[in-house]
Amino acid sequence: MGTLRYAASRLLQAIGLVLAVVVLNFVLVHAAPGDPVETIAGASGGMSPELMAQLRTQYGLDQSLPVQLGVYLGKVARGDLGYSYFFNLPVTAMIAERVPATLLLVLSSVLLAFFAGTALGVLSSRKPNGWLSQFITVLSLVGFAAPVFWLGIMLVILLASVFPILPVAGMRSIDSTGGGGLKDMLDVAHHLVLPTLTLSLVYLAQYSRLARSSMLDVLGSDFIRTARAKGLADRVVLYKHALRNALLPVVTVLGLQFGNVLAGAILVETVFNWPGLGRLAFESVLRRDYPTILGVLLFSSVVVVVMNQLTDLCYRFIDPRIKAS
Amino acid sequence: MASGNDNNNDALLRVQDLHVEFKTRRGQALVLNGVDFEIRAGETLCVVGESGCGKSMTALALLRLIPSPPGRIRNGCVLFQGEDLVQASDARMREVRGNRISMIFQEPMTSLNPVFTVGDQIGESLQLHAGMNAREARQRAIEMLRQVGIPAPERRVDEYPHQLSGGMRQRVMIAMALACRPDILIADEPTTALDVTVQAQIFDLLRDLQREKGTAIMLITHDMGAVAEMADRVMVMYAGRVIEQGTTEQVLSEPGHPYTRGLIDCLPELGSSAAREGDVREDLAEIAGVVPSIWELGTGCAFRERCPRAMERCAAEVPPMFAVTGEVAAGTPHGAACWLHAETLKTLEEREREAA
Amino acid sequence: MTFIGKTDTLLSVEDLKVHFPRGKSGWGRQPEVVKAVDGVSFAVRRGSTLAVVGESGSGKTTTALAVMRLAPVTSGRMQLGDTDLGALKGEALRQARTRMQIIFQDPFSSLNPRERAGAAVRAPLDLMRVGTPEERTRRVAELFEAVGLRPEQQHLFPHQFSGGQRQRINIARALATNPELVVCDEPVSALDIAIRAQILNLLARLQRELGLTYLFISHDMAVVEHICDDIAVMYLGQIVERAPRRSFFARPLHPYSVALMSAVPTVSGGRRRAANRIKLSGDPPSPIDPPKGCRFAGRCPVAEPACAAELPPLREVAPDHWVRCRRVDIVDGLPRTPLSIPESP
Amino acid sequence: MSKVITMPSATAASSKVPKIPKASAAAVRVEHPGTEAMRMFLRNPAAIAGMVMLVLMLAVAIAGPWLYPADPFEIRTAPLTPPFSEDAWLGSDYLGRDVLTALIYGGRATLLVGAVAALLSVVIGITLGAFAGYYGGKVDAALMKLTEFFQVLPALLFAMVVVTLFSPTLVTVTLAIGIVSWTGTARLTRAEFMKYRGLEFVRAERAIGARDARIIWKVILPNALPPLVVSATLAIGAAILFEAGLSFLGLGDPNQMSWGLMIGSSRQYVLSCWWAVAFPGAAIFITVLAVSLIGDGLNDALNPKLRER
Amino acid sequence: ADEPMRGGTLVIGSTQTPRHLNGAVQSGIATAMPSTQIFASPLRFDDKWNPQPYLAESWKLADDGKSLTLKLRKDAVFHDGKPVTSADVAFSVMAIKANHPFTTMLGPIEKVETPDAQTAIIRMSVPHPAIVLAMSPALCPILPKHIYGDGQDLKNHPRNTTDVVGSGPFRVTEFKPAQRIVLERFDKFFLAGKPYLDKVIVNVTPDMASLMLGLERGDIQMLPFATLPTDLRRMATDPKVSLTPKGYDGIGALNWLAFNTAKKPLSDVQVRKAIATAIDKNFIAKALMGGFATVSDGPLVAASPFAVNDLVRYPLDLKKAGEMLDAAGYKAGANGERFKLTIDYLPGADDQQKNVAEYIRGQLKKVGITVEVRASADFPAWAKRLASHDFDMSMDLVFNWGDPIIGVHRTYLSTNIKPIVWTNTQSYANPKVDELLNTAGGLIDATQRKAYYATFQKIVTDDLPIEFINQVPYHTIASKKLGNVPATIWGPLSPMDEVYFK
Ligand SMILES: Nc1ncnc2c1ncn2[C@@H]1O[C@H](COP(=O)(O)OP(=O)(O)OP(=O)(O)O)[C@@H](O)[C@H]1O
Ligand SMILES: Nc1ncnc2c1ncn2[C@@H]1O[C@H](COP(=O)(O)OP(=O)(O)OP(=O)(O)O)[C@@H](O)[C@H]1O
Ligand SMILES: [Mg+2]
Ligand SMILES: [Mg+2]
Ligand code: NI
Repeated sequence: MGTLRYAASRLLQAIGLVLAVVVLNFVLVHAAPGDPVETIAGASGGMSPELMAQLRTQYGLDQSLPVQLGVYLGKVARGDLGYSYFFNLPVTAMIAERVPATLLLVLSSVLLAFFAGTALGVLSSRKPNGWLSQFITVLSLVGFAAPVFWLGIMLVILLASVFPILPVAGMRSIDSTGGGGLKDMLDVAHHLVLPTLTLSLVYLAQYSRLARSSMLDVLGSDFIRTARAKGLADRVVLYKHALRNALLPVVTVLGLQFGNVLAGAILVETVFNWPGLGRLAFESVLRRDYPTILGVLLFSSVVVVVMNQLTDLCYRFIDPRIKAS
Repeated sequence: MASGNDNNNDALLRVQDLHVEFKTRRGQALVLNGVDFEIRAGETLCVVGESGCGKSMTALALLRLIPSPPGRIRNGCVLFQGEDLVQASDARMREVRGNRISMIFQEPMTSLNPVFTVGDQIGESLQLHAGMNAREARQRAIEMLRQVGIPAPERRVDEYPHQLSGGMRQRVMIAMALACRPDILIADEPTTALDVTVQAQIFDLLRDLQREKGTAIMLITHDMGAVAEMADRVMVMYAGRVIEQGTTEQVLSEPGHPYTRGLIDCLPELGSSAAREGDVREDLAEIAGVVPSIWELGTGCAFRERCPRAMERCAAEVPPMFAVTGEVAAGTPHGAACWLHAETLKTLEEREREAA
Repeated sequence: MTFIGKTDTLLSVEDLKVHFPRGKSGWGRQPEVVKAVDGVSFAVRRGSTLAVVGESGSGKTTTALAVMRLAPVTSGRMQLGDTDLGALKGEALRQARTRMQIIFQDPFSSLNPRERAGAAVRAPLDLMRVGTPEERTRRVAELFEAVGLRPEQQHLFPHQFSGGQRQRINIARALATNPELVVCDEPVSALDIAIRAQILNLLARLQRELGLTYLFISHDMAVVEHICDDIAVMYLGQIVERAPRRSFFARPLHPYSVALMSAVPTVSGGRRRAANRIKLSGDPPSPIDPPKGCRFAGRCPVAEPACAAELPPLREVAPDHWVRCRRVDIVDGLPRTPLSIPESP
Repeated sequence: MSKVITMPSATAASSKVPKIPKASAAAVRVEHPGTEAMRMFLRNPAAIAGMVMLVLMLAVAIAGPWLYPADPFEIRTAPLTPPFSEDAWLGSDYLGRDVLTALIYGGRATLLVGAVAALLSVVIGITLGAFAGYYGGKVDAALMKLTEFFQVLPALLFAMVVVTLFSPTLVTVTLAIGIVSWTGTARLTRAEFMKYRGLEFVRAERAIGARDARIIWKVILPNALPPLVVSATLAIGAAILFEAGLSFLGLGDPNQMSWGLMIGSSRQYVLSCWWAVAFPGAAIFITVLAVSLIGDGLNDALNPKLRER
Repeated sequence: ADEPMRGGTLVIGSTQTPRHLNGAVQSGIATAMPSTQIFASPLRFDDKWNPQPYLAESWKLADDGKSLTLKLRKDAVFHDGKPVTSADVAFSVMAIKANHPFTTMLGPIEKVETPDAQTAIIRMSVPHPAIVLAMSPALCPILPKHIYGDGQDLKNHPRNTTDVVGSGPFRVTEFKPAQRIVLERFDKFFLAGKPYLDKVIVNVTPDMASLMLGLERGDIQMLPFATLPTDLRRMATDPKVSLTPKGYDGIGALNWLAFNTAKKPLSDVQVRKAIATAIDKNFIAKALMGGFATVSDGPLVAASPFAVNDLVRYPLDLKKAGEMLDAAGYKAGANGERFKLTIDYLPGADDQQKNVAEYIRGQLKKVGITVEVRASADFPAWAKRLASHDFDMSMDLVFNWGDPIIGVHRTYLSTNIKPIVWTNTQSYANPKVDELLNTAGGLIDATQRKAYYATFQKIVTDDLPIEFINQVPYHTIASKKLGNVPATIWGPLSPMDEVYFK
């Protein structure tokens, strides 16, 4: 028994979950009114019915839905997400190209939110009525209430027109050749500042609040009293005994919310023209590029599932009680 | 280091006129209202009383662990070997905690940190107070676990609290509390959450350890049986005050306060059926009513509403501690805070016979 | 041994088993089963009190809940009067609830914090449509009086009562439909000593006056001795000893019962008693994977190798005195315990 | 209703009534927890501020069209009139539509979608969560799989797909938001129900013969409500933001003026008319802020732990 | 003026996302802009509709109009070094005929003869006057036969996106779909010394605002196809950039309101006329489009050689519109409403389409017609409605594409009523118009043709299957540092070999 078996069973469940997501989306996308071939025809400026029929055959759209689904699942199992109707490129390649940008944005935002948020929350829990606490309250209200895209636009206006110090669009300067040297990295980092700040604000607010209340909760528990009774210094009690316990809810939310962060990325990428998955998703939705939509949905679900598993792992690392069950 | 089990009268710890208040939305609540007592080296002092009477607060106040902001020690002093802990610096207080005076709590389930191994948690105090390194601390932790009767301590030392049963956790708590050989061990209802068979084990353990190390124990409980079994001296609390204290023998067999009397009488006693005729079941004696809330105390004796022998005077003035055996001073062998004694001090022996 | 059919028997339970599946089963793994109650039989005479004692986790509450049909019964037969409790379903079961009621341990969590005391006591009447609304109102007032509460207190919420008062409300609610059987699951363990006596007296009086039958669960031997007529001692999901009160308290037979009795601290016993106590080592084994033989064998001071090999049956060693221990002998027609409290009276 | 149970007489029982305790807590009149919570809430200035803001917003949205009948799509002034000018207080957008009018009318759609979608998500969430938490076992496992499924599904993306595929109208947008955002409430409800399911007063209800429906809706739900109310309040805020996000991406109902739509359609012109984006954004911000202030206040008021302080 | 200088990187901003880079199988400006840089064509045009040599040194349209002979230059090579020959031309022309959506463009071609490596003779079944214009860069990219002739489906040929090889002034070094296309100078380009630029980057972004920002900051130097009046107004005052409407004659983009003439009440021409009378095109052009757009009254853009001024016009007169509706039998009901209509619009071009649709809704309300603006979430949704003729009115944006045969006939021929967008989805049928168009399509003589088209224009504006609204105000915004900003009839859809940095 034990960890291996547990991991295997979790993996199977995760696969099942992703499979369900794929099937639902596939059915939904194909059951919806509207025909991808018409899109292609439209994008090419019109097309004869014969050509359209030919395209349908080519994309397998003339077959029954279950057959199409079967074919699709078969391909997915082989790591093939099909070809984009619009670009006629392998969806896998297109996603792969966009992933680094999105991961960069999302991870930097999440990490910033997590570390800064937790730190703020913990610090403020020492003085539950101090100014830091008040600040966090305000921050969390603003973070929750301001639409992320609006915040982004306002930042763009501010920084584009009023204080033009930070780039407001794209991931690299237009004439940059990429490449990955130090200069390129600095360039990307420079472009990353605004989107990351925007995207992380919501979560920063949330985590700091959560960390604070969870910290206060833990600080009121019996084992903290025990630690104090041992004569430990406040610092040790706070950072050694309380923090690890207080992190649990924060980590849980982190895992659960990863999907939301991805969604937020769609908006932020749109505002800041960040060449990531979110924009790809948005654009494929507008173009009814079904294979790409399905691919992105599949990919995001996989990411969320993986994140959840990682959270689970973290959880087991932080909380020994979990191993038992 | 305490000098052992000799019955010397020097107080190791003396508490004088301790007042603890809590700030609540309804105003200041005085949960300890002038508590005086002492703990002598090597003895076991039992504190009994109904729920909410301030037993835990008294214990926490000794270590200055009263949850604050809402609570604070308003006045009074806690003299530990002559040093007033109420005035001591935070750093000094940390030296005392877990080292000279340590404490174990009622809930073994929640009083251990779930994310550290028991070895770590025991070793922590050792590293802190005895200056041991991690390896030494671990060795010592294993030894402590063995001493408190945990089987296979080498294995258990690396386990987490949730892997242990309630009884074992309480033993771990005891091991942790005793690791630095404190002078005083405060045990706040250490067995309430445990089965009687396990409680018996814990009590045995405490007694054995006390015998070996001469640690003074302040045991909080509301089980009179436990008092009879464990205590050298007893202190009865009611609504934030000490209402009676004396040796176990004195308090249990000749209680000086009607409340103490009531507490003893309303206990169903084991072995009663042997004395009982047929199937006739006699009602137990009752103490009517409930403990008044802090807000309804008013003046006078807090017990007067429930007291079968209340007098006019009880409502007017708070009774001082009368020396049931004659002397009136702190640390008397047997004292009770009841006006009855003011009237009848001379005929005390008669009254006791009546009551019995 | 069968209790079914005995005329004065109100409740009889035979070979009751309650097994809880635990946790998620992995792929192709047998789900773990908590054998909370594993073959329990007893009977309660009409108008009497059967006390069930035992260590924490030994299955007392589960037994009580099973009898109340509030826990899933894995197997076994339960009969209330001439009704087969185990076979009841749906509406019939609901109706049968008028005949049996339960009082829980924790007076703080056993009342709905959002329901006024009066409404709580009235709820069973409303649910079972007993009498007319006016009659119900009157009945609630009577019940309040009977348990020693003032009628105007009907309008208060639970948090406005003390623990003892809440337990009185619980009792009033339990008595509302005039049940034959009242299951009391540690009704006084959460109460202060001073209040405990009040409630025990109340329960005794109600039994006397209304002819109630109690299944009384406790782990306080002194309380049990005070209140019960018969006693059953449970250990790890099984009854290890069952006897009339006098017989048991005069001479407990099972080593666990003896150890239990010796562990109870008493005011009169004091240190002397403590010094002579039988020391048990270790903790009870897990109900997930109970030992094959006598479940107490691992901690029993007088266990023999054979004890662990085979589960001893519950046998009648004296009239109505049943014990599940190989080592109890019968000498001169009297049972003799292998273990006794080494105390000279 | 089967057999009629006769009223037992309690007279026998009352023969020896013990002394009724006098010094009871009942003597101290403590109000109903609801009243107490209400008082707490009313004493919280932030919550009151939120309440005032929300009521104002609602009043404008409801009464606005009466007081100020106009077509928000109508071109009224020169395009890009800056704010604080005479014929357009808050300026006009790139078409010359009055921002203030759009703001007034847009609030209706935004608030309506927010409220209905939140209601939908809360109803779905509470129902599923309640069943999962109350029944446990297989029901729970199945429902939790479903919840997990919807949690894994990227909500915004999924809603985008749904809205595009089935044409963006207020109804589809509302449904889409409701469908993707119930999981949090469901989990919370489930946790609460699991907590209460094990409590003795729930067992007691079963013991006195209450049916499941009564226990779920009349006994547990009212008790579990405080955190759910808080989460429902927040759900309104979240739904408003969600709607705004969809509209911003151009996937809102184009025939229905909404704040998100204003931002989305004016976004291209933001460098020429910041006001057409800033004001609706601020309106969303204030509304959601109001809602979350109320949520915060409710949280403080309904949380017994905080109430003690 | 200045002598053109070599060097520099031109960044072009674009909101249009090309699917791939092969203009032979894909119409539309998104593909055409990069495609014309990559692929050379037989001919190119100046800003007066005059053909100019490009791959072909000379050309000759036979008098019967049934064959076009192209003489290719000898020194032209593809980016992979292989020479451009008549076989490539023949292959490309037939490939375009087979795959390009403009079926009328090369429809009459029967075959292409290649007597030698430099000569290609295009033979047609009927006289085809549009054939010369069809040799334009945007319409006739010459593909390397050795690459595309491998039998694979051209529409989905892998080389349409990766390693694209043509013979134009620039070659592809990077193609990131929906992000950017990087083109580098082709050193062996057949026009000596050209192109001047080292590099052209097409920066694709759906977000106009960020392109504008880039332009203001100088990150982007050229922004073709700009229409937003707000942007144009801002840029018009920016000293660093110049703004020109030139370069869009060939495309001939019209913004119009199409009626579904098969559906009541729009089948009644009086109703259509009444609606036209209720619409103020001047307001649209002046206010909605900031004065950057010009009003359009007929099916041909004003710049077209065949455009005439003698058209039926419908000046704004709300009262008259009401009377016309009364006369047509649509009296106002109790609430002032006569009937209800829907209006669709092409998504993604709000300034031309949605805004006008909303304006029309407002105007028609004034004459008692309640209009519901039906939004389509995306192009397919709209295309489906139009293709299935499930609409009352729709805004539409249609290009003339130079010759009427290519871009105009399709909208009016009754034979072209098809379930496809950008055909005669109005279901307009007038035998006279069919005849006029078919005849004009076979005439080589431009003057004769123009006469036929003149009659056609008059009839169509009288039958009013479509209410023409405005010419799309395409502008090229370019940095003042840029020389030779494309201004030919094909503007940005022609090779930028002459563009340079001052
Ligand atoms: N945080 C607090 N705020 C206000 N009053 C408090 C607080 N904590 C404790 N009290 C009050 O202090 C009094 C004494 O509490 P204490 O815990 O010492 O009682 P106890 O004798 O230990 O009771 P128990 O037997 O239940 O443990 C009680 O009346 C309680 O209501
Ligand atoms: N719903 C359940 N699911 C799984 N296990 C359960 C459940 N209810 C009880 N158990 C297990 O069954 C065993 C018996 O529990 P039960 O509550 O009956 O004991 P008890 O004798 O009443 O203990 P206590 O004295 O602590 O009240 C315990 O090990 C408990 O963990
Ligand atoms: Mg306490
Ligand atoms: Mg129990
Ligand atoms: Ni045995």
